[in-house]
Amino acid sequence: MLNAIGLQGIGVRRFIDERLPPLRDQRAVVIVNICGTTVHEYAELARILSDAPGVAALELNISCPNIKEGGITFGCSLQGAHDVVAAVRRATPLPVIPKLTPNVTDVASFARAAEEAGADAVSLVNTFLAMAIDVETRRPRLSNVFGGLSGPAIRPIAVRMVYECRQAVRIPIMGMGGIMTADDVVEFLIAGADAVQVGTANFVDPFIWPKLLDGLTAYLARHGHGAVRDIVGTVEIPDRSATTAPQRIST
Amino acid sequence: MLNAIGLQGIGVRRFIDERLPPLRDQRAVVIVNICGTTVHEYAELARILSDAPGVAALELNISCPNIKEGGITFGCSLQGAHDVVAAVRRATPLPVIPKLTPNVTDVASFARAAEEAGADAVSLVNTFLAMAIDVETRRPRLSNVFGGLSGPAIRPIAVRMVYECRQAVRIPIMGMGGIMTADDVVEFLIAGADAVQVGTANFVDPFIWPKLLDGLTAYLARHGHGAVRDIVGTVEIPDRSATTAPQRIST
Amino acid sequence: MCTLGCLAGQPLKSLETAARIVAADCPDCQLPGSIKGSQAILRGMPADVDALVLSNDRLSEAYNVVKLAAPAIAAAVRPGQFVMVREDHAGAPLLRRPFSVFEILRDAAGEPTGFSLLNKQVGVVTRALYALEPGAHLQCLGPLGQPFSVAAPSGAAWMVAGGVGLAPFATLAEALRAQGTPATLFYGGRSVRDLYYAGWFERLGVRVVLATEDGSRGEAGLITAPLQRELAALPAATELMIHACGPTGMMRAVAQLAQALGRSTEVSLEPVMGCGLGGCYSCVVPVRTGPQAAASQLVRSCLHGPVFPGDRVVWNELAPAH
Amino acid sequence: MCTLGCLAGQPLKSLETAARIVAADCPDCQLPGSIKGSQAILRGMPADVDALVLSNDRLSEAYNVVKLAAPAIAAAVRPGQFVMVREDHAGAPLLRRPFSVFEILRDAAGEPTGFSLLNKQVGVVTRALYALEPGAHLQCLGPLGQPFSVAAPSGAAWMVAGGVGLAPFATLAEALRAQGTPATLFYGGRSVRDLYYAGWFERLGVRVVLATEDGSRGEAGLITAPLQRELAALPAATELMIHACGPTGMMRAVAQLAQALGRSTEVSLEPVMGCGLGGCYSCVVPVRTGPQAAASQLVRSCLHGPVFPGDRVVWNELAPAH
Ligand SMILES: Cc1cc2nc3c(=O)[nH]c(=O)nc-3n(C[C@H](O)[C@H](O)[C@H](O)COP(=O)(O)OP(=O)(O)OC[C@H]3O[C@@H](n4cnc5c(N)ncnc54)[C@H](O)[C@@H]3O)c2cc1C
Ligand SMILES: Cc1cc2nc3c(=O)[nH]c(=O)nc-3n(C[C@H](O)[C@H](O)[C@H](O)COP(=O)(O)OP(=O)(O)OC[C@H]3O[C@@H](n4cnc5c(N)ncnc54)[C@H](O)[C@@H]3O)c2cc1C
Ligand SMILES: Cc1cc2nc3c(=O)[nH]c(=O)nc-3n(C[C@H](O)[C@H](O)[C@H](O)COP(=O)(O)O)c2cc1C
Ligand SMILES: Cc1cc2nc3c(=O)[nH]c(=O)nc-3n(C[C@H](O)[C@H](O)[C@H](O)COP(=O)(O)O)c2cc1C
Ligand code: FES
Ligand code: FES
Repeated sequence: MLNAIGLQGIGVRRFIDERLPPLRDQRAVVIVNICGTTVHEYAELARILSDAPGVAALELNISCPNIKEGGITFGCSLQGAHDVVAAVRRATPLPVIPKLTPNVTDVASFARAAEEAGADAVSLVNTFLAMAIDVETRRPRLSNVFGGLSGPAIRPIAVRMVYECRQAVRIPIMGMGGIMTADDVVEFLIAGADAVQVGTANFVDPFIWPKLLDGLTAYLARHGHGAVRDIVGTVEIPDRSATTAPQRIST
Repeated sequence: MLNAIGLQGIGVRRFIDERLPPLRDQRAVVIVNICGTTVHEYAELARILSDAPGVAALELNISCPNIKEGGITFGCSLQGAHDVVAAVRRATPLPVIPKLTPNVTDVASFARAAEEAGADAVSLVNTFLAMAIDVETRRPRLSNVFGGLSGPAIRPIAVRMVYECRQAVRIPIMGMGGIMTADDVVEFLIAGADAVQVGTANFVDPFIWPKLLDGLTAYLARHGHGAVRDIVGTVEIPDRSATTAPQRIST
Repeated sequence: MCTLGCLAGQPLKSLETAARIVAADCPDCQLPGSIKGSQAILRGMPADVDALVLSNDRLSEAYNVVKLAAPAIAAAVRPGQFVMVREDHAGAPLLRRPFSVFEILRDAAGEPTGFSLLNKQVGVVTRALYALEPGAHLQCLGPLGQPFSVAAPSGAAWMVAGGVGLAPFATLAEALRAQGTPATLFYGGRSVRDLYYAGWFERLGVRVVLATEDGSRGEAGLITAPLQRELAALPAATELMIHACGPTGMMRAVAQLAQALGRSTEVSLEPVMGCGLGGCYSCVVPVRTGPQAAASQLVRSCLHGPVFPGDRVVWNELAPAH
Repeated sequence: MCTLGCLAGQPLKSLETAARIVAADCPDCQLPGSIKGSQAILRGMPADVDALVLSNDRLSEAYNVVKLAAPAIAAAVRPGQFVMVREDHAGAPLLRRPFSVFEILRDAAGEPTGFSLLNKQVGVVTRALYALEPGAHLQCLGPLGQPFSVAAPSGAAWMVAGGVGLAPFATLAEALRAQGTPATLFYGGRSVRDLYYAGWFERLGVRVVLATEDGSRGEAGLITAPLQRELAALPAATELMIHACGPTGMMRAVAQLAQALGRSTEVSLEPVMGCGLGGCYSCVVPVRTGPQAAASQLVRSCLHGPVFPGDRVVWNELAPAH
C-alpha cells in the first residue's frame, strides 16, 4: 500500500492529556513515536514526554517520507541522524529508539551512527518513497505526488536490512515491513530482530494480532523453544561447499 | 521474485560468434548488456563489441547485486559510475546506456553523473538487494544469502525513481521494474520513460509481449495519440489548491 | 496514534516470551490492541465474514447487484452503515474497499440471512465485483460507521440519491416505512441507464421523483431542481430530514439548498478508505466543531461518518468547486 | 542473453510508435521475441491453458491427485515432460511451479481430454494444490522439456521411482506398453504411506517391485537394494534402459550403480524452476560435455532436461554428499 497520510498527531500536550491516561489505566507499555523539524524540536518533545507518567520509550521518526521539512532529512544524512539521537539522548532518561529509513544506500551505517549517539535500540524500516500514476487521468494517485510504500511488497528488502543491521550493531532491533503472517514474524526474528512491529496488515485484517500471536507461539512450541529470544538472529548462513543443490530463485 | 542468478553470459567472444549472427539475420536491434569488474574491463568489452556488426547499443550493468566484485560497487558510488561511463564513452562510438541501481539514497544524482560522463541514455531500475529466510530450515532461501527483488512489488518505487530522473536529466530514460500490464507500461511512460523493458513478467506469462503491445496500442488510440512519445513525461502534477478531495492512500 | 501496534510493546531488553507480549486498547481507533497471552479480547468488533456469493445480477455495462450470505452482518447493520470488502485473487489490491449495505436478504421467517451490494465499476475491485460468479466468496468486514438517524414518525423523510449513491437508501427506506414515516426518494442520474430499483422503492411505498441529465427518464436536468421546488413548497411546519448520497457536488448543493431554507440534512460521504476502522487516517474530512462554528477539524469518516450533518461539512476544503 | 526483452529494442531517440516496435527471436530461449506490430508470431510455443479442476483425490495427508481438463496439453505431451502451473489467489507466489504430467485423461473414444498431477505438499503452491476444489481453475503452461527416450521394443525398460518421483512414469509406462517393451517399476518410499498407484501400473502390465524404509510394504530398505540385485542378475545381452526420478541421492545412486555395470540411465532432475522456458537461468545443472569428458558446463534443465543421461550429470557439483 501507498500512503501519504502525513502525521496526524494531535500534538504532544493533547496526547498527554487525552490519550495517555486511558492507556495508563490499562497498564499499557506505551512507546511514543515523535517527529520534529529541528534537532531542538525533537529534544523538546522528548523532554516534555519524559515528564509524563506512563511513557515507556521514545521512537524517533527520522524517516517519514511524507513530511518535507525534518523527518527524512535527518534520516538520510549520517550526521543528521547522529545529531538528533545525541540531542534526544541528552534530553531524556527514557529509552531512545530512532527509526531508520530504507531509502539509503547503506542502512547499517545509520544503525551504527545511532548506536554511537547513544540509542538504546533501532527500529526499521519505515516506508519506501514511491509513486503511482492513474493512467486515465495522468495524475499521481496520491494528491501529495509521492507516498510511502509499505506492506508485503517491501518485506524481502526489510528483512535484508534487519540482517545487515544485526551484523553492524549490538543494540536491540525492532524489525518491520510487510509482516502479514506468523511466519513473517519468525523470519524477522531469525534475521536478527529482537521484536517486531506490524502496520499495514492491521488495515487488511483487524484480527491479525491473535493470529500472529497464536502462530508465533505454535512455531516456538513446534521447534522446542521457550522464548522468542531463542530464535533471534539464528539464521544459518550455509557453508558454500556443503550446500545441497543451489537455489537461485524464490517466489 | 527474488533472484541470485548471477551473470550467466557465455563470454563476449562466444556471444559475437554464436548469438549475434542469427539475431543479425532477423534484423533485430540488439542492445548488449555488459558487466565488468574493473573500469578497464568495461572499456575493453565495449571496444570488442563496437567492432562486431549488429550491435545497436551497449547497456552498462553497474548495478547487479549478484556480483560481489564490480557491478554494484560502481553503481553505488557517484565517482565510480562517472568513471565507468566516461571510460566506455571513450572506447566506443555506440550509444552508451548505464543501468542504475535503486539501492541508493538519491538515484537522480547518478543519472546526472551518467549524463555528465557522456551517457546517451540511462536505464533504471535494476533489482533491489533483498533476502528471504525459510523459517523451517532457518536458512536463506537463496544459496547466495542475498538476491535481487524484481516484479510488481517494486513498481511504485521504480516509477518514483524514473520520475525523479526525468526531472534531473535530458537524455532518454529506459524505465523498468515490475511491469506486468499495458497500464504499467503507460505508467512508466507518463512518469518520464522514453522506453521500457520487461523482465520478470516474461517468466510468469510468456505471452506477455503481444498483450502489452496490444494494450499500449489501444491506450494510445483511445486517448487520441499517434505515437508513444506523445505521452512520455506527461504526468500532471496537480495544483494543490485546485484539487478535488485529497487522496492519501492507494492500493 | 496507534496506526501501528507493536507486537512487543514493552521495554525491549525484557522481551522474553510470546506469551508475555501485552499491548493495549488505545481509545483512538477500532483496531483491537488488547491481546492478553494468545487470548484476544475482541468484544465489540465488527464481524469478518467470508461471504458466499449467491447471485450476481448485471443491471447494465457498469452496474450490478451482488447477493451475499452473511447473517451476522445482516442482523447487525443499520441504515447507512457499510462493509469493507476484500476480493481474493492474485494481483488483487491489498486494501479492502468500502461498500454500503444495499438490500437486507431474509429467509421465509423474515430472519436476516445476508445482504446485497449495489456496485458500479470504476476501478480494479469494482471491476472484479462486476465479474463475480455465484459460488465465489467475498471477505466482508462490518457493519461499520455511523448510521443515518431515522426521522421521527411525525415528520417526513426525503432521500436524495445520485447514481450508485442509491445504495444506502434501501435499508433506510425500510426503516422509515417500518415506523410509518412518509418517505420520498429524489433519484438522479446521467441517463436512464444510471437509474435502477425505482420500482423496488415504489413497491415499499416510497414516493419516487426521477431526473436524468439527458431527459431519458423523469425530469430533464439535475435532481436538485425538483428537490428545490418541493422544498420551497413544503409547509414550514412539516418536520423534515433530508438524507443525501451521491457525487460530492450534488451533496454539497443539497446541503446548501436545505440550509438556506433552515432544513436539516445528513450526507453520506465517500472518501477513499484504507481500513474502515479508524487506523489509517486516509479518510479524514474537514468538519466544523459546531453548526455555526468557524473552526474546523479533520475527522475520520469511517468512525465519525460516513454520515454527517450537511451543515457541518466544510465543503470548500473537501472538494473545492472548479 | 535475453533474460529481458526490450519493448523498444531500437536506438532510443527514434522510438516513435507502438506499431513500429520490433524485437527479435533470440535463439537462446523459448520466450518469444518476435513481435511484428501487434501480430505476435508464437508458433511452436507451448499452450497456456486455464484448466478446469475436474476432481481432487486426497491420497493421504501429503499426497493428492488433481485431474484437469486441458486437451491441448494432453494431446501434445510426451513421457517425462512437465507443465508450469500458476495458482491464482491473493498472496499466491508470482512464479509458476513445475509439475510432471501424471495420467493422461481420455474420453470414451480414447481422445486425450486432460491430465492429472500427482502432488506432494512441501510449500505454498503444493499446499494450495492439495486444497483445490473441483470447479476451480489452474493455469498450466506446457508441455515443456525433453521427454524420456522410449526404449526399443526388443529391450527392457526399468523405472525407478522415489515417492512423488512416480509422477512421470505413468505416461512412460503407457508408451512402453504401447510398443510392447517389457517394463518394471522399482518404487520406494519411507513407508507404505508414500506408495500409491502400484495397482495402476500392475493393471497396465508393468511388473512392480516395492521397498519401504520402514518395511511397511515390500522389501525393507532402499529401493536401490532390489535394483542392484536384479541388475547383477540380468543377462548382459538383454538391452536395458533405466529411468529414474526421485530424491537426488536416489537418482545419483541409481546412475552410479548402472554405470558400474555398463547400463544406460536417464534421470529426471528437479531443480527449482522459475520460468520453464529457458529465460531465467534458475534451473542450471552441471553436465559433462560428453559421456567421458572431464569438462562440464551449466545447462538449463527446463530446456535441455529435465531428463538427462545419468552419466552426464556432475553429481558432486549438483548436490554434494553430506
Ligand atoms: C462509505 C462508502 C460507501 C460506498 N458504497 C458504495 C456502493 O455501495 N457501491 C459502489 O459501487 N461504490 C461505493 N463506494 C465507492 C467505492 O468504495 C469505490 O468505488 C471503490 O473503492 C473503488 O475501488 P476500485 O478498486 O474499483 O477503484 P481503484 O482502482 O482503487 O480506483 C479507481 C478510481 O476510483 C477512485 N476511487 C477509489 N476509491 C474511491 C472512493 N471510495 N470513492 C470515490 N472514488 C474512489 C480512485 O481515486 C480512482 O480514480 C462507497 C464508498 C464509501 C466510502
Ligand atoms: C520437472 C519437474 C517436475 C516436477 N514434478 C512434480 C510432481 O509431479 N509432483 C510434485 O509434487 N512435485 C513435482 N516437482 C517439484 C515441485 O515443483 C516443487 O515441490 C514445487 O515447486 C514446490 O513449490 P511450493 O510453492 O509448494 O514450495 P515453496 O514454498 O516454493 O518451497 C518449499 C520448499 O520446497 C523447496 N522447493 C521448491 N521448489 C522445489 C523443486 N522444484 N524441487 C524441490 N524442492 C523445491 C524449496 O527450496 C523450499 O525448501 C517437480 C519439479 C520439477 C523441476
Ligand atoms: C498509514 C500509515 C501511517 C504511518 N504512520 C507512521 C508514523 O506516524 N510514524 C512512523 O514512524 N511510521 C509510520 N508509518 C510507517 C510504519 O510504522 C511502518 O514503518 C511501515 O509501514 C512498514 O511496516 P508495514 O509494512 O507493517 O506497514 C505509517 C505507515 C502507514 C501505512
Ligand atoms: C532472473 C533475472 C536475471 C537478470 N539478469 C540481469 C542481467 O544480466 N543484467 C542486468 O542489467 N539486469 C538483469 N536483471 C534485472 C532486470 O533487467 C530488471 O532490471 C529488473 O528485474 C526489474 O525489472 P522487472 O521487474 O521487469 O523484472 C535480471 C533480473 C532477473 C529477474
Ligand atoms: S482511518 Fe482508515 S479508513 Fe478511516
Ligand atoms: S531457465 Fe527458467 S526455469 Fe529454466
